[in-house]
Parts: sequence; C-alpha cells; structure tokens
Amino acid sequence: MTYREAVRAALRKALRSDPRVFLMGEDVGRYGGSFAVSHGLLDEFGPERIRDTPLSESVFVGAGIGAALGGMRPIVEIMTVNFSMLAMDQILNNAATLRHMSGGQFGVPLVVRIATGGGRQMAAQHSHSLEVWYAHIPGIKVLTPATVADAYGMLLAALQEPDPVFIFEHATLYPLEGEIEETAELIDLNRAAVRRPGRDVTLITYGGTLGKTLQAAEHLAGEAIDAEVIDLRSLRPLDTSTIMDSVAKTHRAVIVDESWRTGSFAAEVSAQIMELAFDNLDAPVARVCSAEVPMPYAKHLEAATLPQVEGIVNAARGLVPRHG
Amino acid sequence: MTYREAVRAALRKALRSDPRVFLMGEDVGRYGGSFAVSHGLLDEFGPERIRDTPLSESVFVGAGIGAALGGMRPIVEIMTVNFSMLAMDQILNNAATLRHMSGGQFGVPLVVRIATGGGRQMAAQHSHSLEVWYAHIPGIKVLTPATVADAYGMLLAALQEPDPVFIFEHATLYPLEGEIEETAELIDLNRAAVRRPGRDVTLITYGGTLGKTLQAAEHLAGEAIDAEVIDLRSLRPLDTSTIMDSVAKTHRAVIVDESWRTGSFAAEVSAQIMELAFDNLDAPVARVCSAEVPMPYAKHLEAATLPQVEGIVNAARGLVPRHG
Amino acid sequence: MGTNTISEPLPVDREHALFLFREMLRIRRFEEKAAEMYTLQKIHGFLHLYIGEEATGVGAMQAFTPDDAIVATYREHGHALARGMPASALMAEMYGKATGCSHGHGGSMHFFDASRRFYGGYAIVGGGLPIAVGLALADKMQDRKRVTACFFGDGAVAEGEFHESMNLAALWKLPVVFLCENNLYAMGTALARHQSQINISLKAQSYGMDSSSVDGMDVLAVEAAAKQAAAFVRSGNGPFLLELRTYRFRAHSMSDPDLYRTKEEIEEWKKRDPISLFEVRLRDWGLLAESDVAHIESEITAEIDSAVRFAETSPVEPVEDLLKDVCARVKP
Amino acid sequence: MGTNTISEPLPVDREHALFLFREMLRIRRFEEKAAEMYTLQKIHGFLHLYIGEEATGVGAMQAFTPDDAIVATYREHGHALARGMPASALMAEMYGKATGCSHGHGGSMHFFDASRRFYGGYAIVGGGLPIAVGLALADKMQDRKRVTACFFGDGAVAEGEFHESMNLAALWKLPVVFLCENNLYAMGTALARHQSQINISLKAQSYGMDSSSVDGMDVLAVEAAAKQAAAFVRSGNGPFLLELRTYRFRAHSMSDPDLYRTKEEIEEWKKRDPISLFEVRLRDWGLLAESDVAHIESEITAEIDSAVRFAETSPVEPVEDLLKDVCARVKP
Ligand SMILES: Cc1ncc(C[n+]2csc(CCOP(=O)(O)OP(=O)(O)O)c2C)c(N)n1
Ligand SMILES: Cc1ncc(C[n+]2csc(CCOP(=O)(O)OP(=O)(O)O)c2C)c(N)n1
Ligand SMILES: [Mg+2]
Ligand SMILES: [Mg+2]
Repeated sequence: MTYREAVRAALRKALRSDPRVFLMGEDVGRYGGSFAVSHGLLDEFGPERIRDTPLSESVFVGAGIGAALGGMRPIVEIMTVNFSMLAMDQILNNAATLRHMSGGQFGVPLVVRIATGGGRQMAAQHSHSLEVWYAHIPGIKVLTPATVADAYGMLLAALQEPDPVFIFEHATLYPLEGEIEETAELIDLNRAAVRRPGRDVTLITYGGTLGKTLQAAEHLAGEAIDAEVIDLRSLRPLDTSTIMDSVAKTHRAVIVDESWRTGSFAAEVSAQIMELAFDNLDAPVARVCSAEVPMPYAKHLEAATLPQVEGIVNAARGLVPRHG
Repeated sequence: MTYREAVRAALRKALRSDPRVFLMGEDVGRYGGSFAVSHGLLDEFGPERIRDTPLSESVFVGAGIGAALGGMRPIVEIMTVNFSMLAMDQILNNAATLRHMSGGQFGVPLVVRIATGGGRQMAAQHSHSLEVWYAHIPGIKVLTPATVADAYGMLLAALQEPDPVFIFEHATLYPLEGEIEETAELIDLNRAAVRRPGRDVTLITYGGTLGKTLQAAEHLAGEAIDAEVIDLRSLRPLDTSTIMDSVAKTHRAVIVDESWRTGSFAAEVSAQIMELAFDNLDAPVARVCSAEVPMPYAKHLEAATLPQVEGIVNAARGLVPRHG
Repeated sequence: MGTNTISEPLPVDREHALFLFREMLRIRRFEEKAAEMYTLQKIHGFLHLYIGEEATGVGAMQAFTPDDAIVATYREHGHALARGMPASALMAEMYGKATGCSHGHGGSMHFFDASRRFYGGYAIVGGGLPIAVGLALADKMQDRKRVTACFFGDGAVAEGEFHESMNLAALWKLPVVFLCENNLYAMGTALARHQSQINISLKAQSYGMDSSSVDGMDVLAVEAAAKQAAAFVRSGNGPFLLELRTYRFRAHSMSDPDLYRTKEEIEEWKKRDPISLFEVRLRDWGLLAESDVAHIESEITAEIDSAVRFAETSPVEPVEDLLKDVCARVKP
Repeated sequence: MGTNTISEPLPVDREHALFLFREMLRIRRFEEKAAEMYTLQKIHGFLHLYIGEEATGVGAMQAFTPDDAIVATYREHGHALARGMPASALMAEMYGKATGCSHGHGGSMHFFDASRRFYGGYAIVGGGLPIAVGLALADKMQDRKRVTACFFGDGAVAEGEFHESMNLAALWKLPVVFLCENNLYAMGTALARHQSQINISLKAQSYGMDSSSVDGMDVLAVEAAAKQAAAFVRSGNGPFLLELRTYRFRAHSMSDPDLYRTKEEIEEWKKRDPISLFEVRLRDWGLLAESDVAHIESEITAEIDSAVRFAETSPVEPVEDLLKDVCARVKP
C-alpha cells in the first residue's frame, strides 16, 4: 500500500469508528483531495463528514478549533504548508493557547494534516518546510510520518490526543510503498525510531529526507562507515534520549533537515546534543539543510537547493576521519 | 532621549528627507501609535504620509510590499508580533520571494516595524518573541535594536536597504533612556556589538534581554567571573565572526533569548558555535530562554516564564567551574 | 410624568425591568472598581472598559439560554457578568489569582467559564469569529438545537477573518448570532476611517445573510432585537448579523490618551447613557422608586466589595504549576 | 449571412477585430503546445491552462496602457501574452531556462516582466490583491494617472485578503480595477459550494464600490466593460470591481482528474467557445475570410514553434548563481 493509501485507510477507519470525526478542507470531497488522499471518502461518508471548504484557511482552521471545543473530532487538511501562513493566527494565538489561557478548562482535540516540502518543481509558494515553526509552539504536538506505517498509525494515534496535533506529510512521500500494521493498541507518538543501526556516526532526520538519509547510509557502508539513522518522527515532543543514546555510541552526528539552515529544526537538535552529550562528541555536529533561497522552479536549481544524498555522505565523511 | 523618542526622531528625519517615505499601520496617526511612537507625526506630515489603516494586517503589509514595488519607501508598523501572524502570508510568500521569483527584476524596499516581547502582563496573545521565525526566512533582513542609538540608527539604515527589513522593537525598551549619534554615514547593520568586554564567558543576546544580560555580567563580575556581552543587533544576516572571536577568547558561551527554547534563535547560535568553534569550547554552550508556555498574565508566572538575571548568572556559573 | 397612560400595557414587567437595570448597573460599578484597582496597581496589563455599552451586552444576553455558547472579545467584563459569571472570579482573574476564572492565566482580556459555556475572551481582533463558527458547526453536526453568540466590534469587520467567517457560516447555514457592537471607533480610528461602507448590517448582503441594526443604548430594544435574531437562528435559518449601535464612554484602554475624539462628542453621547435612559423610563412607568435604586446600589456595592476582598485574599497559582496547563496531563 | 445590414455600422473595425481574434488564438495555441510539452515532460510542476477564458484576458487587457500595472495569478499565460510578453520568454520560463521571463525561477505560475509592468504571477490565492492595492497607493501618492489591473478568480473571493483589499482600496479611493474571472469553479469546488452569495459583483456594495458583470465569452463585451471600468478608475473615482463570467474548458491543472463536473456541462460551455463565437461573428460581418484564418494560424504556429526552439536551445542558469537573486547584491 502507498503512503497516500495509508493516510486514506486511517481516515476511513477513524470515520467509521468515531461519529465525531470529520474531514474538512479545500477540495477534500468532490475533487478527491489535491493529492488524492481523500479520494472516495465523500462517496462513503457524505458531504456532512467530508466537507469541501471555501478558500478560507483562517476560518476553516479556526472552525476546526471551535468544532473541537464543541465536542467533535475534526481533521483539517491544509493543502500546502505555505498556505498555512493564512491560518497562523488561529494556530498560534488560539489552538495552542486555549487550554492554558482558560486555566485548563478547555482543550482542543484537533488534528491538522499539512502537505509539506519540495522536490516537485512547485517553486517558491508551494515548496517549503516550515515544521520548525510549528515545533516552536508550546501547546501543540508536531508529527512527521516518514513511513507508510507511521502515516497510518500516527494519524490514528493523533486522534486520541487531547491537544492539537499537526501532522506534516511530505508531498514526495505519497507514492511511497510500504506496509501498515493493524494493531489494536496505538503507536507511541513520543519515541524516535532507529531506522538503521550503526556504530560510527548518527544521521538524524525526519519526514521527506529519511529516504535520502538511508541511501546515504548505504553509500557510507560501502566506504566502511557504519551509520546509524534516526527518524525523529515527532518534533514536539522531541525524543532526546534516543538521540543521546545513539550519540553516546557513535560520538558524532549529522542532522538532515529540508528546512532552510538558519533557524532550522536541525539547529535545535544540534543545540540539544551540545547541551546533553557534549562530552560524548568527537566532532562538531553537522547540519545538512536546504540552501537559503525561495524554492526555484528549475529542476537543477531545486535539486541544488534541497539536501541530497551526496551532501549527506560528504558531511558524514567529514566527521569520521577525526575518529581514532 | 528615550528609545521611543529615538524611533520617532528617525521617522521624522526620514519623512523630512525623503518624500517617498510614509508610515502606515493601525492607529499610527490620530491615536499617536499604540506605544506613542508616532505621536505628533500626523500633525507634522498629514494623513497622506501618516496613514491610519483599518484592522487588516494582511492588506496593509501587502500594500506596503506593493507600494515599495511602485517606487515608494513605506514603513509599516505592526502593533504586536502576535498580530503579524495575520500578515505572514504576505511576508513569507511575497515580500521575501519577489526578488528571486522574478529573476531579480523586482525588489521590495520595505521596512516593517514590529513591537515584540513580554514583561508587561499582556498575556498569551500579546507577549511573544517570534524573531526566530523571521530570521528563518531568506530574502529579508531582521534587526533587533536593543539600545537607543540603534533604535535611531538602524531605522535610518534600514530605509537604505533594497530588500525588506523587519525591525523588532521590544515593548519594554520604549522608556529606555540613552543617546543617539547624529552622524552623516549610516551605521553598519551587519555587525554584532560587544557591549561589555570580558575574558571568562561570552553572554550572547539581542533585543529586550540585553539589559538583563548586562546586569548578569555585573553580578558575575562580583564573583570574579569576567563576562563578555555580545548584542547580536541583526539576526539575519548574523555576524558570526564577532561571536566566534569572542568564544575563541572565552571558550564558553551562554545565549540569552526571550523566545521559547525549542526552535529558538539561541539554538541557531549554539549550532553555529558548534560548527565553527567546537575546538575552542571548554564547556557546552548553554541557553537561557523562555519557559515553553503561552505567556501567563499573572506577574509571578510571567516572571517565571521569561529569562531573568538570576537564571543567566546561574547558567554562566555552571560553565565556568569547568575552567582551568 | 411620561407618555404612557394606564391604558397601554408596559413593554416590560417590573421584575424583569429591575433585573435588567441591576445587571447594567452591576457592570458599571464593577468596572469603575476595576479602573480604581488598576490605578492602585492591583490590576495590570490591558484593561478595556465597557462603560457606556452595558445595554448591548445585557440586552443581548437575554436571548441566550445556558445551553448556548458565548464568544467574546478582550472587552468582555460586561458579557461575563451578564452571563452569570461571579464578580469575585472576574476580579480575582484581574488580580492574577488562582481563584480567577482563568486561574490568573488570562487577566482582563481572557475570561473563560466552561460551566457557563463562556468560551472567552479573544484579544486578536476578529480571532473569535472562526471559533464561534466552529462551535456552531459542532452543534449542527450533533443536531443540537443550541446557538452560538459571537460578540465583536466594528473594527473587527475590516479583518479577513470576519469575511471568511460570515461566508462559511452562511454557506453552511450554521447557528451563529453575530453581534457587532459598533461603538464607532476601533481604538483611535473612527468608523468612517476604517470602513469604506459604514453601514455594517448592510454587509450581510454579501453573504446572503439576514441582518438588522438596533439602538444599542436602549436595553429593551436590544433585548427584543437579539431575541428575534436568536429565534431566527434557532429555528434553522442559518446565521444572523445584528449590529448594536453604541458608544464607549471611557478611553479604549487605560493607556489610551483619548486624543482622537472631542470631549463634546463624548458628552453628547453620555446624554444617552443606557443606564440613565432606562432609569428615567422605569421611573416614568412607575416601575422604579428612589428606594429601589438605593437598595440595588447597596447590594451591588456589597457584591463588588466582597469580590475585591476575595481577590485580595485569594492565593496565586504556585510557580511549580507553570507548565501544568500547556498540554493535558492525562488523555480524556 | 447575419443580422447586420450595410446600414448599421459594425461595432469593431477590421484591423482591431483581427487583432483580438489573433490574440485569443495565440493564447489557445500557445497553451495547447504547453500542454503537449508538459506530457512530454519538458515542462514540470503545476500547469494551469486558461483555455476557454481567452476572451476575458484579451478583452480586458485592451483597457490598459503600457503605463498601467498588471497583477495576475498562477493561471496567467493569457494575461502575459496579451500584455505583450514574448511567447519565447514564457515557454523558456516553463522549461526552466535562464532566458525565461523569470530566469527559470518561477515556472508557469510565476511570470514577471518589469519592462511591461507585469508584476506576476501569484500562486497563493488572493495573495496578489494586496500587492495591487499597494501599487495603486504608490501611484496615487505620486500623483500618477495610471491604474493597476488586478486579475483573480472566483475562489479568491472567499479569502480574507479579498475583503481587506476591497475595503482598503475603496476607503482610500485607490486606482485599482479588480477583475474577477469567475469560471464557476475553485479547483473542484463549484461557486455555490464556496460562496454563500454567488453574485460576485454584488459584493462590491459592502465596500461602497462600483461594480458590474459581463459575459466573459464575448471579447467585445469584455473589452467595452473593461474600458468603462478603467475610465471610471482613471478619472479618480476610486476602485471598480468587474466580474467576468467565463468557464475553464480544461481541468484545473494537468494533475486534475476533473471528477467534479459532467462532460455535458463542459460540452455545453464549449458551444460558447469565445474564439469560435467571435470567429462566427466576424465572418458574419464579413470581416474574416477563410484565408485570413489560415494565414493567422500559420503565423501563430511559426511564432510558437520558434518559442519552443528558443526554449529548447536556451541555457539554464548556472547553479553557482543559485543565491544571486535572494537579496540585492548592491544597494540601489
Ligand atoms: C489583529 C489585531 N490587530 C490589532 C489589535 C490591537 N487592537 C486591540 S483592540 C483594537 C480596536 C478594536 O476595535 P473594535 O473591534 O471596534 O472593538 P472595540 O475596542 O471598539 O470594542 C485594536 C486595533 C489586536 N488586538 N488584534
Ligand atoms: C491560499 C491558497 N489556498 C489554496 C490554494 C490551492 N489552489 C490553487 S488554485 C485553487 C482554486 C482557485 O480558484 P479560483 O480563484 O476560482 O481561480 P481559478 O483556478 O478558477 O482560475 C486552489 C484551491 C492556493 N494556491 N492558495
Ligand atoms: Mg469599536
Ligand atoms: Mg475559478
């Protein structure tokens, strides 16, 4: 099954099992979803539960917050993270604050799915990775499923959370093939996953760059560099212990993050390694991020902007020689 | 003269010397500015150049972009950084991208002034520090004047920049007393400033926390810890050489930043020190940031949320014992 | 003696009349005390007084049942009191105490009360409207007959969130009563300087929504109009926009020098003080005696004094609990 | 033979008629080629075709002088061509070449041309409106007599940025001609499913703005209406909203399965193809001969073929220049 189908399967399961669940967003119904994720759901669940909204990001996200306050279990889809800027007021000032501002009287059990990332020549208004901005906000959870299993499991687990959960689906992952696990119990949203064990260097990433990072690890293996690959899975909360355990073993780390370098989530991970594992480090933690440019359309320029396998390999290589 | 008066003096000078300059925002005219910064300017320059706007952050920021494209030199005021979320689409998707997206044909010489920060019991929708989000965006400049001289000089220099400049004025600074320098040449926006030289530890900060950081340095001096204090002044571009020169001397650093810890600008500075000065470090770089909570109203809770002198002192102390 | 003669029935019975009068006066006195405590630095941050606008909140609130939801702005003391929230919890909130209606987390701008479906206290202008739309959507999807009352000011009408909320509520026929308290100013910006079309109720046409306007200084007129609007919405006709025409007697907030309007303008409006206007009519109708007023005043004074005592003597939330309400501790 | 007799003068002279016909046909053929090149994977990313809507862009553009400014959306091939941008620079842009009108940085959605005051190609729906308001503000403050033409779709009308832009432009009487190309769909969402009030020109009332609607399939009607609107705005009366009623014959973008409307509906509309409609009338009026059409077609084919050759043979921007245009290198 594909990542796209996995998200759809989770939506279908949630819609079938919980009458409070509904999906709302631009073209999720008749169009079938701009990435065809919700294709077919309108026929099965009808327009009351699969709601096509006008082009009004602020109100349909705000209405999701209000509907959650009102006892529903809304799932809001935002087509592309760049468009979420139009809803940022509702997200930062309402969704994230209501529980605390009300002294704990109200909660906002809202799930927002946002397509993110570059690599499809969509240029400067459709291609960015702003997960780090969301991860900065207290009061919400930020998930970045990078596998088919997580695309399925994380959405179902998110629907059990009492607070707003933002799920970032990297648009290049939708065709990804994989398996889902049909388990009764929910998956743990608070743990990072070691996708490849290794001894020499820790490669830390999330979302759309997991594939490139695993390829880099394979490549490094060919050079007798045994890389451990960590998929963060959740940016808020962040599972620091999995990171620190790995660094305690490898003594070096590279963080791969598609967002712009300055103020990237990679910076946060690097700072935490500095704070929690300084004495374990044999080399400075390195970052492989996107070049600081609005995403260019031209294929070769976009490729030069985004993190690539070669850059990851070089960054890791740059650390290991210091070793021993 | 106060920080408030310094900003006003710079506005007045710019309005007098350049007919293309105008000020636009909510209540900048008849009300006199929510922080009284523009008080009196309406009388001197009239409603054409001191423009009260409706409550419409997205259009008055976007109109600033358009007016800049059209040959004007707009200065847009956003009352509080939380409100700027409503204009984030125009800022990220238009202001920052137009030059690149157009292949260099268009530029946006726009200056946006934004009041930021906590400490006045304004609670969870008026008190945050989101400078780090702006610093993440390629294509713009981000300034954080922390002194009266910079409040004056940076605004005048910003008006000579060909690209969008965002100036963050920490609301607690407006009453600050100081001097401005009336020099012909513009001040350098790309350099950080060493506000206090020292040998033992580098305290790095910007904006509203400079005062607390200098107090902490005085306090540390009493304990025979000689702290160097760096005021970043500009977050984008970031003057890394001033930081690294200092760390090369002190071998330890504490970053003080009012934003929430996760994904703070402090994380970026820490990561860069890791990358550029790892071998010079005798201790892990420490961060003193705001607690991860929507700003509470109650005085004691707000105080507990924000960075304080004691916390800075403790963080610095925690590093120095490792020394020698 | 007035125009009414025994022959015509009065538009309101004595008990309800005194109730409305008392409610407005409670708000007035409560806020006068709040302003006093602000100058004594017992209250900090922003304090936006509702004085002059009491008839809109009190009149409108009569149209809503305990099952309905209320969404308000940072100028919500009147709405909170009219909704039945205890003055003590509000005063304690402004004191930043743990016994405040938001445990001291919100202050004057962010009152909340789950038990009374009072959903806050929104200080981003226009930011409450989408929330109200969502609450109404939840009710509609759950086939509940209740409605959501959404209060906001004339300044909010310029925000994109107003437009998006009006369109979606009308498009989906959601049970929202939009109550625009038009006090002619958005901070220091007069209506004609922030609206190209100053007739606010007319804007409902763009959304195919029904609307009306009413004199916000006449509590009985407001009550009648709000009840009509609520009935319309309750019977499934979709949302309604009610414009309440009023005026703010005090500055926008305690820090406003009030430079943008003349003393004369303010004095003119004070002649239409909603409380005095109503008092005169009640006396006129023989529903209110001198002694009634004195009695009500003393009861209100007692209530507010005890609210202040409560606030003064209440404990603050321990600093150890700073992060307690950021996220839920246990899953529901 | 048609209804016109020699006695009545024709509404358009031959030269201009052939010009309009050619302009529409150029756009049609250019986009058919673009679609072909997309399937051949010479063009990537999003490609939104304007086919069926040519009369709106071509007709409207006649109302604007080279001094005026144009703001468009991601569906802007037609506007760019009608504004006089060379087909070669547009094709090269979609090929991602350095010779493209945006140096390959923008692609199909982000065409720019400073020399023709073509300010882009905005792909955040509604995002271009505030820019147009600002351009008009700059003109007004500099006492220039020029106007700004702002094109957007029916879907954009639901966005808060539409509301804020309309209000500010009307409030400040700015020279903006708002041109809403209402093609009845926002992606897969029909007008009645995204607008509670489907009469778009009526919405101008909320802003005290003048407005009108016109048949967007009739190029002469569009031209006349746009010239009226532009004249109104040019003479200092403030902004104007013109609704152009049209229809998109192709899918929203190349990746749209077009599941949300019936083939019948599309076929019905194709009967009102703006190019065929106009061709019939021109023949009717004896302004267009078989040979003219063949001649025009061959000229257009030549132009487009050379545009493709240009795009194919143009160099790409060197990767070393990746950061060149993020910020200005030297201060102006
Ligand atoms: C989005 C946003 N912009 C600006 C402000 C600052 N501000 C607070 S109240 C206000 C005026 C609001 O006027 P109105 O909606 O008429 O309500 P009123 O204060 O008159 O009751 C402004 C500009 C804000 N809180 N939120
Ligand atoms: C703010 C925003 N939300 C969603 C989208 C995705 N999107 C692109 S075009 C479109 C439909 C726009 O419809 P309309 O304004 O009628 O223009 P048309 O495509 O019909 O020409 C949508 C939803 C977007 N680009 N921007
Ligand atoms: Mg008002
Ligand atoms: Mg459309």
